[in-house]
Formats: sequence, C-alpha cells, structure tokens
Amino acid sequence: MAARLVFLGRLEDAAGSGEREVAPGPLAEVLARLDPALAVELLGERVRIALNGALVAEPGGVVLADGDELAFLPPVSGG
Amino acid sequence: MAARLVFLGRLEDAAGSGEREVAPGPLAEVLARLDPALAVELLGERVRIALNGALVAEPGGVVLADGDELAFLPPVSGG
Amino acid sequence: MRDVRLLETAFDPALEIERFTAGHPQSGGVVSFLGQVREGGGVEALELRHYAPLTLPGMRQLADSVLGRWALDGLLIVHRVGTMAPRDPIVLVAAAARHRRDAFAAADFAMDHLKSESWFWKREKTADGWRWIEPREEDRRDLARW
Amino acid sequence: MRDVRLLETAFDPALEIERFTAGHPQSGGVVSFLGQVREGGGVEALELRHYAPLTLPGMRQLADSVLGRWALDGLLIVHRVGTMAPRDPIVLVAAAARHRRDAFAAADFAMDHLKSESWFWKREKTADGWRWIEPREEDRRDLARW
Repeated sequence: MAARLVFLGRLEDAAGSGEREVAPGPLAEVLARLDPALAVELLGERVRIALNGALVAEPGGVVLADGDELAFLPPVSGG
Repeated sequence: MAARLVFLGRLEDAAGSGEREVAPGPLAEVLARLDPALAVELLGERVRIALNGALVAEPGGVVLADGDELAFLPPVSGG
Repeated sequence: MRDVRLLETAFDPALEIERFTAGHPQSGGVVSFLGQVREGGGVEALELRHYAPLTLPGMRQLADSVLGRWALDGLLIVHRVGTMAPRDPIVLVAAAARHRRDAFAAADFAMDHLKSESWFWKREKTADGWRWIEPREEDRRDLARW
Repeated sequence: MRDVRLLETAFDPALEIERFTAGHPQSGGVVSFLGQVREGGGVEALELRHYAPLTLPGMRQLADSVLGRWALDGLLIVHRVGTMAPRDPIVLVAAAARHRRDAFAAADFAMDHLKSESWFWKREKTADGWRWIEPREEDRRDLARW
C-alpha cells in the first residue's frame, strides 16, 4: 500500500504529473524524499493542504497512512 | 381646428378619457373651461407637462395653437 | 452596441439574452436583469402605458448615459407596454463588458433609472378591479445611490 | 431553491435562465451573470481544473451563505470545468428575488466569491503554449467590498 500526493494548478507542472504515490509516514519525511526544488514549492506560504478532502490547518502534524490522499492547492486563478 | 389635451396614468381616470379636444388659447383659459376638480389635478405640483412631445419648464407661458398636443404626465409608477 | 426597444407584444428573454451574448464574443461577462409579472398576490393582469413622444426617446437617452458611464461592449434594453398576465416578461436589461464589475453596475443603474424615471404608468387588475400604481419611496432611494 | 452544478461538458445558458425564471413565477426579478471564454487576445483554449473533494462542496457552501444573506426565492450556480474554446460559457449565476436589489447584490457577491475563493485553477493556451493564470489583485479588492 501507499499514500498519494495530488498536485493542483501550476504545482502539477512543477511535479511533472498530477499525482504521485509515496511511502506513508510523517509529512516532513515524505517531502524529504522528493526533489528539493519541488518540496520548496509545496511548502510555499500560500499553498494550502487537504488531507482526504479536508483542509489542514497545521500541515506540520500530518502523518500519512496507507491509502491517504494529500492534496497541494496553490492560490486559485483570478477571474 | 382644435388643440388636444392628453391625460396619462391616473389623470386619464380623472379626465374620463385619454384625450380631449379643446379650443386653442392660453393654458390658463383652456383649464378654466374644464371641470374645476380636473383642472386642480392637472395643475398638481408633481404633474409634468409636455407640448408637442417636449417637456415644458414653465407651463404658465404655454399658449395652445391649432393642432398642438399638450400632455399631462403624473409621476411615473414605482417598480 | 446599443439596442433599445419598446414592444407592444410579448418577447422571449432567453432568446434575447442568447442573441445578445452571441453578438459580444469579446466580452468576458454579460449581466442581465429580467423583470416579470409576479404570480400570486391576487394580481390578474398588469397594464403598462407610455407616452410615445417621450418614452422611447427617454430610454435611448438613458442607454447613452449608461454607455458613457461604464466601459461596455454592448447594452440591451427591452421594455413591454400593453396588458400582460402573470409570468409575462416586462423588462430585460443586459450589459456586456470585458470586466464584470462594469456589467453589474451598468445593469443595476439602468434598472434603477428605468423604474423611477422612465415614462411608464402602470395599473394592476385584481378582484377589486384596476388600480394605478403610485411612485414608491424605495425607488427614490435606489436612485439616490448613483 | 438552490441549484449548484459543476459540469464537465457544455451547457446552454439561455435554456438554464429560461428554466430558472419559469421555476420562480413569484419572483419579480431575475439577475444573471454569464461568463464566457473571450474571443480575441490570442487565446485559443481555456482549461479549468478543480479538486473534486473540495470544489463542489465549496460552491454549495457559497450558495448557502448567499441564501442566508439575501431574501432570495432561488439561486442557480453552474460552472464548467475541462477544456473550453472562445465563446464557450464558463459560469452562470442567477438569483431570483421579490426585490431586484437583493437579486443584484446576491449575484454580484456570488461571482466575487466564486472567482476568488472557489477551488478552480485555470490555464490558457496561446500560440506560446499553455500558461497558468495567477490570482489577481483586482479579485482581492472585489472581495473586500462585502
């Protein structure tokens, strides 16, 4: 089993794909196994995070379990 | 020949018809030949007057000639 | 650009909006207001009268003033006169603009002025017969916003 | 009363407005906003992406907050996702109310919040290829009005 990262908007370009399977674990460890440039983008101040469809107020405490979906949401586009 | 008075909105009810032919002459004389109750309504503060399709700023100076059309416009209805 | 009509017979607002939108492909947004005769409240019919020498010219002047005030690609004003039944469309205003803020403000302004300043007299028929509709304080307040 | 839809395929705004209006015969006025892909400016295609677990629930919450804030008879929000061509409809918001002031404000508010707070990501295709659309300062200002 694995967890899944989902990249929205321009983060999809940065990640090279819309989603990616990763080994479960604390978010800091999951990000440490990614390309550092991508990890920096994902941790951007204006990027919101949703765990299994619910926005996360404190991403620091997230621990991914098997089957979890973690979405990275950059600012939405203008009108 | 004659001039014509046109009564809009509730003034049509007050006049008993939408328009009426009258003998030409100064507006004061024309009104003096009408039913006094109707004349009072037509001279109401919020009634505007249009001579041949153009609003009149100073009704006191109007003199009706043959073929003229004088319209009495009460306040327009609300939305 | 400016399409202003006073109609003696029924019109199809959906078709008007469709044509208006298709005619302004460069506009990002179209705001429309549709006013219809309300169903309920005991009103059986609504009659709108106008004074031909003033009413349509006044609507055209209003359209020009709206076009002068906001950056619009197009403005549509269609108004019925005559006798209407509940559900019948009375008025349609549509504004097409590059920026939606302009379109909203233009349609809102046009409606406030159409309702309170255009030369229409309205009467309603209920079980008690016909009754003329008086000016409303609310309309004067609406106008004072601009 | 509340009709909120996220569509993967094209829709017909005129038909939607017609049905919405017919469904609210007691409303004196219906205000609608239609946003379409602009023709011109070199844009060949527009793509809107969403995040299913958040986007439609967020639109429904927005609709509820609009309905709680103004006296409406009904509210319609229809939004496209996927790839669209110039002239394609993107979004339709319609508000039916007894008083037109409520309908105007509700549609205006709904659009400001849809544009700046809903979970949509947009990219445009021009001769230079695809480019993501960034947030706009104007959208934040629009939101600050409420």
